[in-house]
Amino acid sequence: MVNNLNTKVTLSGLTLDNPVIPASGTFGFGYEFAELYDINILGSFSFKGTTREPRFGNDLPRIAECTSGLINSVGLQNPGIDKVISEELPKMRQVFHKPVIANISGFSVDEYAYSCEKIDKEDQVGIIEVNVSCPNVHHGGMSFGTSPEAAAEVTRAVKAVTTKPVYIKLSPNVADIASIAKACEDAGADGISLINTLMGMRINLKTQKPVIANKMGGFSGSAIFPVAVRMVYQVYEAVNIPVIGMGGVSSAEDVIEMMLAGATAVQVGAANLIDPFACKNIIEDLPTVMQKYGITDLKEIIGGAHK
Amino acid sequence: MVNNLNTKVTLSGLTLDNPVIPASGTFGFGYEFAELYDINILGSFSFKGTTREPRFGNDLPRIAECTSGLINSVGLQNPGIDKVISEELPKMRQVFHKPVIANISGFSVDEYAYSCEKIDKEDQVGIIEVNVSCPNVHHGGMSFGTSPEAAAEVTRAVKAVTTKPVYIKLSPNVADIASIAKACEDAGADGISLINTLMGMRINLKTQKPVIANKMGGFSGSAIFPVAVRMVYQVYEAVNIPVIGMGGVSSAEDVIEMMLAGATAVQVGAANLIDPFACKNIIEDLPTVMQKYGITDLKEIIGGAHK
Amino acid sequence: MKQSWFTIEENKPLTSSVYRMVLSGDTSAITASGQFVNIKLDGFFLRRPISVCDYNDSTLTILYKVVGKGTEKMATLLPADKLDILTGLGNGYDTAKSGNTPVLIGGGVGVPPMFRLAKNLVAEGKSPIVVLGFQTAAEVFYKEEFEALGVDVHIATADGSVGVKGFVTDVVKSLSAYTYFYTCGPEPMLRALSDCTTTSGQLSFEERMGCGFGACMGCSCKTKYGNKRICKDGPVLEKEEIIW
Amino acid sequence: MKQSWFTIEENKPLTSSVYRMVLSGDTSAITASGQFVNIKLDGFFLRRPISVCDYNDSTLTILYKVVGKGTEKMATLLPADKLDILTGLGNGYDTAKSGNTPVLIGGGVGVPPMFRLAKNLVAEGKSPIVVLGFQTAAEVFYKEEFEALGVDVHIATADGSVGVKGFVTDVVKSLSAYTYFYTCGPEPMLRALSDCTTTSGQLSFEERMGCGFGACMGCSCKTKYGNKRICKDGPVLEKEEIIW
Ligand SMILES: Cc1cc2nc3c(=O)[nH]c(=O)nc-3n(C[C@H](O)[C@H](O)[C@H](O)COP(=O)(O)OP(=O)(O)OC[C@H]3O[C@@H](n4cnc5c(N)ncnc54)[C@H](O)[C@@H]3O)c2cc1C
Ligand SMILES: Cc1cc2nc3c(=O)[nH]c(=O)nc-3n(C[C@H](O)[C@H](O)[C@H](O)COP(=O)(O)OP(=O)(O)OC[C@H]3O[C@@H](n4cnc5c(N)ncnc54)[C@H](O)[C@@H]3O)c2cc1C
Ligand SMILES: Cc1cc2nc3c(=O)[nH]c(=O)nc-3n(C[C@H](O)[C@H](O)[C@H](O)COP(=O)(O)O)c2cc1C
Ligand SMILES: Cc1cc2nc3c(=O)[nH]c(=O)nc-3n(C[C@H](O)[C@H](O)[C@H](O)COP(=O)(O)O)c2cc1C
Ligand code: FES
Ligand code: FES
Repeated sequence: MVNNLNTKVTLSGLTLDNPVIPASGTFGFGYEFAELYDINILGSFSFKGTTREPRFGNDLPRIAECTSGLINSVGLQNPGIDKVISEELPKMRQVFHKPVIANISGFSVDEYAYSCEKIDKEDQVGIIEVNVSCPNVHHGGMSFGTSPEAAAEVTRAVKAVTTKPVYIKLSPNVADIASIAKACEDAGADGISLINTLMGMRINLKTQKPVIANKMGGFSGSAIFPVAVRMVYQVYEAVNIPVIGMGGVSSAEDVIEMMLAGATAVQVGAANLIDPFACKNIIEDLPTVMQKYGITDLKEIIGGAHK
Repeated sequence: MVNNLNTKVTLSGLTLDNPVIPASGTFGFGYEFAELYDINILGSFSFKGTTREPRFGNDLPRIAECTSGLINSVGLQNPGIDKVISEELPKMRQVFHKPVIANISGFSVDEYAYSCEKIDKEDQVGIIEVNVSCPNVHHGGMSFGTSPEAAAEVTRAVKAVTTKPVYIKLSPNVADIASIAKACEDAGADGISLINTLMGMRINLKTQKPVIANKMGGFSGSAIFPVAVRMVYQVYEAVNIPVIGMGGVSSAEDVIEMMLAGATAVQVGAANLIDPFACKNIIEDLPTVMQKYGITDLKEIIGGAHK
Repeated sequence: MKQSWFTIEENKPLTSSVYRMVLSGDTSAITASGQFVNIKLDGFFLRRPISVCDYNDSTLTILYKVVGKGTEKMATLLPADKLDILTGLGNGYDTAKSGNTPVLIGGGVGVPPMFRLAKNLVAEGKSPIVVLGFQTAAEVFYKEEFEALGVDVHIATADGSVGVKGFVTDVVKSLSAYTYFYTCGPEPMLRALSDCTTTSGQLSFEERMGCGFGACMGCSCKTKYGNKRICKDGPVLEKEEIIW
Repeated sequence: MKQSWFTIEENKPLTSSVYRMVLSGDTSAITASGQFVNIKLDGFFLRRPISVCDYNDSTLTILYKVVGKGTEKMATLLPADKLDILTGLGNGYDTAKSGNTPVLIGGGVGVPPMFRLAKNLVAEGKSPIVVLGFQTAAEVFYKEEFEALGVDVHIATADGSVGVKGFVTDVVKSLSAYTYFYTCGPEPMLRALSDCTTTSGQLSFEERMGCGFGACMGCSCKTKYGNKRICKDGPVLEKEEIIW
């Protein structure tokens, strides 16, 4: 009877077998996980945030444990767009045969445009996900994602040089997420991904210093789920483009809750780190949970909580 | 040997036996808890958010469970400033004999000033804590706490009509908490309390509707601790007035972590709801935990993580 | 109210989804039938409120239905496991108003508090009539236990597989005379009973709770006698004060 | 790498703060000494990385020191309790480079991985020399177990209460000859060893980890041979590649 269930969803013309997508930075370029299971069962995956230049990232320690979550300050460690294209994508292609989501970061508008233009030419890229949570080095270091204007500027610059759907990935560290999403939509974004990590900090009582070398970092994991659901709900009301929801998702129930809030697809981040089979388990549980709640076609519940 | 430990801290001239303070909205006017233990062991407590008019608050359900936290949308249910003064405070005085923190809310600048002026005359009030997380009905409903100007305006209006120390309690649903705290300090605030709840939402999979009648609500509990520590740290760097830290505190270790981040005193909210003895346990554990980490005088660790 | 640790003595299914749990511990804070306890479960932030079904000096009996993750977890607990429980919560039923032949109506998981109430009324020398409503025969529980108290027990099932086919209201309407009513169950049932009963009575409500002991205002509702917290001023309200 | 459930067979203190836990389960992913496992504990988000001390087809032995909430929790676990563990993590020590008489140096909780390494070297017909460093006599563990392998065991204690008074480096400097070195312990010790050893060697590092299997870049460090993840490309690094 599970046969009649439809888990397919469509993001800007791209149909995914299911809405489950490992989130950028928690799934590398896929091949670590491909040793564990056939990752082609995934809807897609968002690869490690890539920048124009290679980056080592921040000093160690980069990880702090929290109640129901963790803080990371990896600092966008990646080999740079050229090596991603020449070395990582070929390795990825060996193990993943579906369109992938290219996660691109930058520290200036030009840098975003440069990397996106390059990645746009890669056949396997289905969607370009532009992470605007990075500090804008030309404007006092406030993140692009905290101002509607800056987020829109990045969107326009990227759209001007690309042909593929562009999703802007928003930071939750803002007062009015809807206005930022709307600004991106108006600037031509094809979709919105949210949320990135909340800014957080832990202090080591023994050393009396922040646990993370960089002091603050990005807080994610199940703890942030209610904030993520709320923001997905608000953005769904504000825009007419698809939303990819994420933040604390760790079960098939969470996927459904995100979709009811308004997500067309759902990313899973921190959960992959503590359970490498998290996405596989979620995908396998989905049919049972759909049946439990009387859902036969997943795409029909998108935004269901707004009715 | 526990005898040599000093847990006293001072907030704007008011010396507390210890830094542990139940947070507004989770301790009523104290007498429910006074049935359980002698609440005079507390540093102080912040009473239920009080408004000019009596308020029933929001529709039911008002509570949703989250991983390591809860969402509440009580909606500032309170009998109004006059009845708080005529009925609640006399009852409170029977069971609590130390200076108390008066938590005041409002929906316009006038309303804040009105209530604060009245409560300022009450002998037992040691500090007035002004909750600026409420929507500003005169300005499209955005919370006073999301703009430095609006928060400063409330601060000035309250300071003009009061004689007691005024602490502004900030909302965490902002991009730049430091600038808001600074604006309050510049407007004359004597201290800053933070954080109030994060905006969150849960959806009931059975009904496909938000769990909370009001859709969104305030998310708090251990899950939000890393966000709170980060904001206390940022505000401590931005201002020269004392900070009362809160958000997810549930143990003596958490109290110390908040103080290292920069808090002079620490409030405990959601933890009281699931463990009515939470504050008592924290106070009793403090000496042991201080010894474990080699702390003899609590006030000396305030802001210790900034060194 | 008291916070203390209880030890599970028994945790067994009565039907496919309703379990009885017997716990030993300090029950001294429990003062009336219709009160509830609030149970902390590992891995869940909020406690779970469950009515007192019965108690004596050192044991507490609760009946619970598995409806979500928390009650699912409860069903996996084993004898000797320990639980942190707040006891003595809520006002409970007032038996002083019952008259000689009150009718006690429990629907589904509203049945448990009726048990101790019936026991108390019998002990007071009264002759309660008990009406229990379920969906179907397989879901019936505690019929024998009520009968063992020597009270008159009527069962209503929606599908008629046992007892009267229909609702508890059908049974109540058919009763020739009763002096008062007490009830607990789903809100639509409470409302229907409020409408069809010919006497005054007490109704027990459920609400999502933050604290369960009056501190958070998470469960406040409006009544004709002012705002009431279901957890502290309730869960039992008088028919006359309820605003539907 | 494998994820599977292990059952605790034994969990006993060796000193006031160091415990040995023996677990039964699927150890097939473990391929070398110096690898580690990553343990999920109820109530904690991140797993806890612990070195493999020893293993056979169906059992795994770990030694851990109680230093925080997670290891405190581990110390309370009982035989028959089950743990979700990722096994076969990290590169482990390469015994091919050892020569005939390598010296193995373990400091504190760096001692455990030396045990399986010594066992493997002995099985390969080599004659490892073992140097174990502790603060004081009361903290010494596994001395007899190493001796039972038939290897030469030297102990150094900071206070001289047993063995040589001083550090493991003092012992190493006094050794007449060794062909290679392997070590695990606190970073200052590793650095001192890197400086005072006269041969090449392999050093095992600790770092705070997000995943433990190479996915998150939470543990990356720079080496002369490029960026390496302590969890996947380590925890064992060659003396020559380390940037101190
Ligand atoms: C005063 C009172 C007495 C009760 N007595 C009984 C009883 O004797 N037997 C019994 O089986 N059930 C009883 N209930 C209902 C019981 O509390 C819920 O079934 C239980 O909390 C569900 O928890 P869950 O984790 O399985 O469900 P979930 O839906 O996963 O719970 C999510 C959250 O919602 C709350 N919640 C869900 N349903 C209810 C509900 N009906 N009432 C209040 N909160 C709810 C939970 O406590 C939790 O905080 C009573 C409720 C109240 C308020
Ligand atoms: C590869 C590797 C092998 C290890 N082998 C052993 C061993 O065999 N025996 C042993 O006793 N210890 C070993 N450790 C150290 C062990 O992981 C920590 O002592 C343990 O994680 C502390 O957990 P806690 O909850 O008690 O401490 P807390 O301080 O409460 O932990 C908080 C967080 O910090 C992390 N953390 C704290 N200390 C360390 C540390 N030294 N290294 C890495 N993460 C840390 C924890 O994992 C957790 O995420 C090893 C560490 C690594 C990286
Ligand atoms: C270790 C780690 C690294 C991350 N790296 C990136 C990144 O490179 N680019 C990006 O857009 N988001 C990055 N994120 C954010 C996640 O993609 C995701 O938005 C966030 O963690 C919330 O989801 P979660 O709660 O499921 O983890 C990272 C998160 C983690 C935990
Ligand atoms: C049920 C509930 C009611 C609250 N009511 C108020 C209030 O009236 N005024 C106020 O300033 N904050 C109120 N708060 C916020 C708390 O005082 C506190 O700032 C917040 O919950 C974060 O702390 P916590 O994580 O320890 O709960 C309320 C919180 C809860 C859970
Ligand atoms: S649940 Fe807190 S007042 Fe009723
Ligand atoms: S801990 Fe994740 S890559 Fe090493």
